[in-house]
Amino acid sequence: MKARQEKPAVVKITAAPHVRSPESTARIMWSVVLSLMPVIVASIWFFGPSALLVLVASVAGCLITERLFGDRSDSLADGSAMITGLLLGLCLPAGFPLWMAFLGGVFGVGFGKIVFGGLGQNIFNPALLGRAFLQAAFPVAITTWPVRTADWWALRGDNFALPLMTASADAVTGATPLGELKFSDDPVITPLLDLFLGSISGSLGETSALLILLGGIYLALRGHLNWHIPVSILVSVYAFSGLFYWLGLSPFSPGFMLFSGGLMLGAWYMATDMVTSPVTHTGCWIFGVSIGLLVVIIRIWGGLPEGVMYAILLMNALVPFINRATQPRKFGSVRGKSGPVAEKES
Amino acid sequence: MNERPDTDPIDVKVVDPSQPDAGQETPVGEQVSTLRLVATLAVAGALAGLLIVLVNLHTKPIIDAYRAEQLRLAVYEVLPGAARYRTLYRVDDGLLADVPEGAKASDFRQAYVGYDEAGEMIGVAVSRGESGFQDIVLVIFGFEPESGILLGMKVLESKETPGLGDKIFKDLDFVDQFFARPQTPLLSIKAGSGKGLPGEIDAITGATISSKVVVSIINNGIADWQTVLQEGIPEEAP
Amino acid sequence: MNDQTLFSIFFSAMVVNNFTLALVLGLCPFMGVSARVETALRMGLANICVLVLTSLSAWVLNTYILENAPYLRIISFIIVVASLVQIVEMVVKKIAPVLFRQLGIFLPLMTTNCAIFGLAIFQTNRGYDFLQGIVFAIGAGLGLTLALVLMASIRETSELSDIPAIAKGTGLTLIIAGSLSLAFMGFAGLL
Amino acid sequence: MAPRLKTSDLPSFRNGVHPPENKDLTSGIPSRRLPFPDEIILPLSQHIGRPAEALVKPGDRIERGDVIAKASGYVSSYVHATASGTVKSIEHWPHPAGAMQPSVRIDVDPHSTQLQRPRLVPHWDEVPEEQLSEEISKAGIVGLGGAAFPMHVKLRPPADQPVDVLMVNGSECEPYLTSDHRTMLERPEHVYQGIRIVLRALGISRAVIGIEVNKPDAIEVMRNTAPDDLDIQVQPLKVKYPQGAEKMLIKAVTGRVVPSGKLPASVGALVQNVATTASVALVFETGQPLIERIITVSGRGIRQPGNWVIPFGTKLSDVIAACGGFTEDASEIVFGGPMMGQSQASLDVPVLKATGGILVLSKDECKRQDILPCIRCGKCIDACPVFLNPQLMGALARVDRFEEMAGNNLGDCMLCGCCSFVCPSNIPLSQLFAMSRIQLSRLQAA
Amino acid sequence: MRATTPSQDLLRGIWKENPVLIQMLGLCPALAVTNTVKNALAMSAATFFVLTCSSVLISSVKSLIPKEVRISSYILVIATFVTLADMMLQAYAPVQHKELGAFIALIVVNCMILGRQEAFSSRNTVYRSLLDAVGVGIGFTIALVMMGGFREVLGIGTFFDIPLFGPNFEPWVVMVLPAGGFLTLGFIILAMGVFEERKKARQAQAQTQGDAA
Repeated sequence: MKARQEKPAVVKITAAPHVRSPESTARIMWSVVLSLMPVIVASIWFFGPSALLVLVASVAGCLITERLFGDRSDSLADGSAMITGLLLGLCLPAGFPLWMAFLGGVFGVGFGKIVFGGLGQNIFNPALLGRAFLQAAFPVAITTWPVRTADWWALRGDNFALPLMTASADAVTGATPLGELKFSDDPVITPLLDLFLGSISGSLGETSALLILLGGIYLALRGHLNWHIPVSILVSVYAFSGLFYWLGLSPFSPGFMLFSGGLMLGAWYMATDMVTSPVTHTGCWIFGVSIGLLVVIIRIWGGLPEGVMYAILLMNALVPFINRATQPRKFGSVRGKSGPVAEKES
Repeated sequence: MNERPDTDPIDVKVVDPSQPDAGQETPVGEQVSTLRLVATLAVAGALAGLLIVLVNLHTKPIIDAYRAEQLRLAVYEVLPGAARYRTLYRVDDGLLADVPEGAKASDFRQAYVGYDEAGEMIGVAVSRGESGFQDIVLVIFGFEPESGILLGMKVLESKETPGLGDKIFKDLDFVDQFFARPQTPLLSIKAGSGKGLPGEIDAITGATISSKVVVSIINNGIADWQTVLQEGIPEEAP
Repeated sequence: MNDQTLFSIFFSAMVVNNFTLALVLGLCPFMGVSARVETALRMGLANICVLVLTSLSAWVLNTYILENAPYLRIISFIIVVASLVQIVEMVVKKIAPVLFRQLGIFLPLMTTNCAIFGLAIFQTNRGYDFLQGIVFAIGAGLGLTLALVLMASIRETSELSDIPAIAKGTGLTLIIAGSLSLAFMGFAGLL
Repeated sequence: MAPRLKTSDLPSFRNGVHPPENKDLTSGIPSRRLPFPDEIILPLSQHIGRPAEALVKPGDRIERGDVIAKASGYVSSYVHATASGTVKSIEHWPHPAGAMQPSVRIDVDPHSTQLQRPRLVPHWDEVPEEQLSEEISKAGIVGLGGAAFPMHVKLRPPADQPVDVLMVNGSECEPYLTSDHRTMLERPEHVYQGIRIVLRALGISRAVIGIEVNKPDAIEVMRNTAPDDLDIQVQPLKVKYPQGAEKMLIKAVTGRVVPSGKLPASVGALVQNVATTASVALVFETGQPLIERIITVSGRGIRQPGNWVIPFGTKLSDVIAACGGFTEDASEIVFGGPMMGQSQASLDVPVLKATGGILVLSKDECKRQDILPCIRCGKCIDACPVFLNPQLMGALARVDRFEEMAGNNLGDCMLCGCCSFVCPSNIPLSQLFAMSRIQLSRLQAA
Repeated sequence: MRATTPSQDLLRGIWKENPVLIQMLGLCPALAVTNTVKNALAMSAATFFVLTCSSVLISSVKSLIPKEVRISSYILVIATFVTLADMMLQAYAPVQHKELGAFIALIVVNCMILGRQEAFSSRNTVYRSLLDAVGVGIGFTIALVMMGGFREVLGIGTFFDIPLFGPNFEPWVVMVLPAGGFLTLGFIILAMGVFEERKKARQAQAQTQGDAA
């Protein structure tokens, strides 16, 4: 017999399983950031340096809040605060005062995430909550959509308004295609191709449906987003808006509905936030179809031109309930007998 | 005293008349007669009613006077140049100068006919409410029954978003558009996109719905009242 | 006089002007009884019953008794609400003792639930007729139930999270309520 | 090697995961016999059920194959000497399951030929069926798939649940492990003989061998050597973990769903591992009880991975030494497969009957990141082969709400590790569930 | 009952057992009408009036009320005073009355008031009940004015109608909306939580130091 071998220097004692899939939360988050890059570049291409400034401000708001109040000292490394910042920035108009964008980030991460216990524990999508706060707080500034100007370098509005102060209204503004069709008595209908490619006014991320679609499909292929959600949202928006259009109740054609406003960004990037969407596939379908219906209702009959944000937030609130209702039925459960019990009866 | 009191609201405000709490001084078993219970409540109720009626007697005239004053101010505001006005009641699509026997004034919709110094009729003011962005928007406006010319408008009640929808009464540029507009129906358009038509009202940026509601109230209100008014306004009692 | 359609009254009371999230009424049960979904649901349903009865009684009072004494409204309404709650309690106890035990102390608590009293006042101020009042009560009750159940399911989920010590309890509940209220603003302008 | 079969429209079960297989490290290496060590440690508890009762005392001379401990009840098993020598002591010794367990220490006689005592072998075809299971019990045969359930218990299904099909589990879904694979390649006749005996013991005639298609050569060998006199079907299966779990295998092959909390017999099926059936054949061929098996020694932390025939009781250190020792970056030693196996802290632990593999994983193979909070991605729900909600149960476990976990079917969890495997936040879900079960039983006992 | 001194009766409700911030009672008015300091003050004044009058009245006639009907009697008393407050406000402060709207009537269901009657006035002397009511009333006022101030400053840019930031101020409209009410109170409670935690940490530190010595 050979001499007894020494134990290796580091012997790990861990529980099974001893191998893990290469997937990691941080990796998922950072690939979302990566997939957003084309959209970000496009928004800067369309709206000039203002777009970059707004994005930087909202990202800074999120990152600083996360760093100061987050429960883990390395919580910036998981990339979730970065995503929140980017997504928030993408649903703001280019000429938005930077202090407001920063405030939105602080609110979204602080009240939307950290109060709930940080990563993975929030109920509402932090970026959308920040956006909803800004919409409620500064309704005029957030609906001031600058139009493209010839001079790429010019600022598209008053980005540098002093904190707490209002933006001086000297920007050249235009209505978004949705707002135009909804509130104008003599609307100009934006061609679908423009909506698809992004040569329209709107928030930074509302511009190019094509790029968002590409980023979303990339994520879906890599398994970093649940494709059930965007697909069910888009199908449901198309179906419901088609129905109402056909019934003559709505001025929006289904195609227009699909590619205008924040629907693409919302469906592919906001609603699919894993933390705030249901955990089961059945739940995801219910979630997606309901978002679609709410979007159509708010767009057609609501007081605001856009309803994606509210539709997603409302359904976020329902997610715990959906999760309760769509528990998987255990293997070999006898038909007719009760499946898993979500919570103990009080 | 040092510990934080129980913050659970349930514990603090349990109100259960059927289960008297054991800490009460009255020993259990000693039944109070039903008569006394009823008497206590009756006395308390009577005293309460008395007190309220007394105070009401005192405050009612003040409140009524204030209301009348508010209404008077509103009518004079939407009927510029009016010196006095009288109230008409709409009963079954006709107008009466007085409330029918046995009915209450508040059961009927009212129109206020305004007259100038010379006793000439200037126009009629009516109020109307419709659903706005948040809740009902109540507007009083004056117009000439024959021509349909809008004389003036005032928002009486609105819960529209502060800082945005509330501009329908706070933004004087918007309000001023509703004085002496020759053409009705009005049309709400996006500010700056006007084509020079006389009925155009520039909507408030960001509060398109609220602006549209005001316009809609006036258009519908004039349509609603014009025929009734054109039937004839009852003569003024001497 | 009020010429709103029944649907618009119903829908407005339920979501657009949700009693809890937009009018800030009925907060005591909202904060206190929203820890478990089952309880919240039962509380909501009990509320609907009492609201409908209140609406009915308030309409009767307004139309036949108080027409010349509006200044006695507050006192009569509160007496009506208090007695109603008492009666409902007794009826439930007699007919469905199981349900009574489940509702426990929540029934008597309804006396000081401002949503119920508020309903009577609003209905009077807006001049709803009999049918409008009932529809208003059902809408408001469903809205109340919706808010309660949403809050309860969110709180059940959050119970499993590492809520920071300072936010445990009321702080978090208020923030959730604020967020829900923000989300419900999306319904503004519907109708 | 035969080409891999097409995987589409192969039978399987819902959910499950695809861990990297890493079987090619050892699948082509024929099994060799490990030299007999100086010392053998035989724990009295190598199976599910009550520990065996020792029949020897220190100083006794024993031969290979002798009974050294007898079953102490119905659900218990015999233990045999796996090498000739002298009983040194009966004492507590490190056990692969963690705690110290009473074990028989045997000083192996370095001069012995290690032949077993000659023994009368009952002819399998002539003894009554009940005696077959009696013999199997006396040979100490337990399930070699990992659970080590005494085999004779399985051979006597309840009267109201007659078994109509024997499933032979050759799927070997755990990554790295190739011992079943090698058994099928090298000893197909033993596998079939064992099947024959088990079928007779059960009084039925139908058997299905399920083999994952990543072992095309095994499928081919089994098909080619299938005896004509038996109703045997070799069924290729989709490669998916945990294909080898009893309920998953039954679902895949027959479409029958074993009700929650019930045994496979309730749907008329009985599952045996290929290695177990092969060892049954030996009992009736040479009289050799269960004293050794093929064990895969693999992983990138060992210098010479391979398949070895190892007598039970051989200490881990001896196995490692025979395989060339550790590499520089060896970091974790696991008994069993990487998905459900148990890591070992001591090199003194002996190899047991159920030890199908010994893995020495390098740092890269068992790389783990820090545990992050759950992001409710739902991947664990998609992975769970018994359709539980690991996400919810994990959250409940974190706040010690064990009773609610029981309400969410904690009892149905097989601890297969699929949820832990897929979790992007590296939450040790199956470990939490195992711990919660212990906590729960304490609560219920209290 | 715990034995308390008169000063404790008075001070207790102001901070340590603040009805809104600590006990979470009377939240509806605290959230609904505190969009400006003026409204908050008007609401507090009306509540203060009702609370004090009811407490004094009930503690003085408590021996006359049989316990079976005590809740009904309290409600009757409170409703009476609320009606009085309603009518007086309408007569003498019509603008505030319109701003507060139905919430004046809703004082009657403010559980804080009924709670004080049940928990204190019905078992204590007139003098102590008065002190208690005044204390709780002041506590309520402080909480409401705090809310109102916070919301008015950010939401309108004024404090008690005095502009603070000049004409270019961008109001945070959300603060005067219901959502802002929830968030403001939530924020105040979080801030108090931070304060409380710090205090606790300091005490713990002092404790360990004391132990070490």
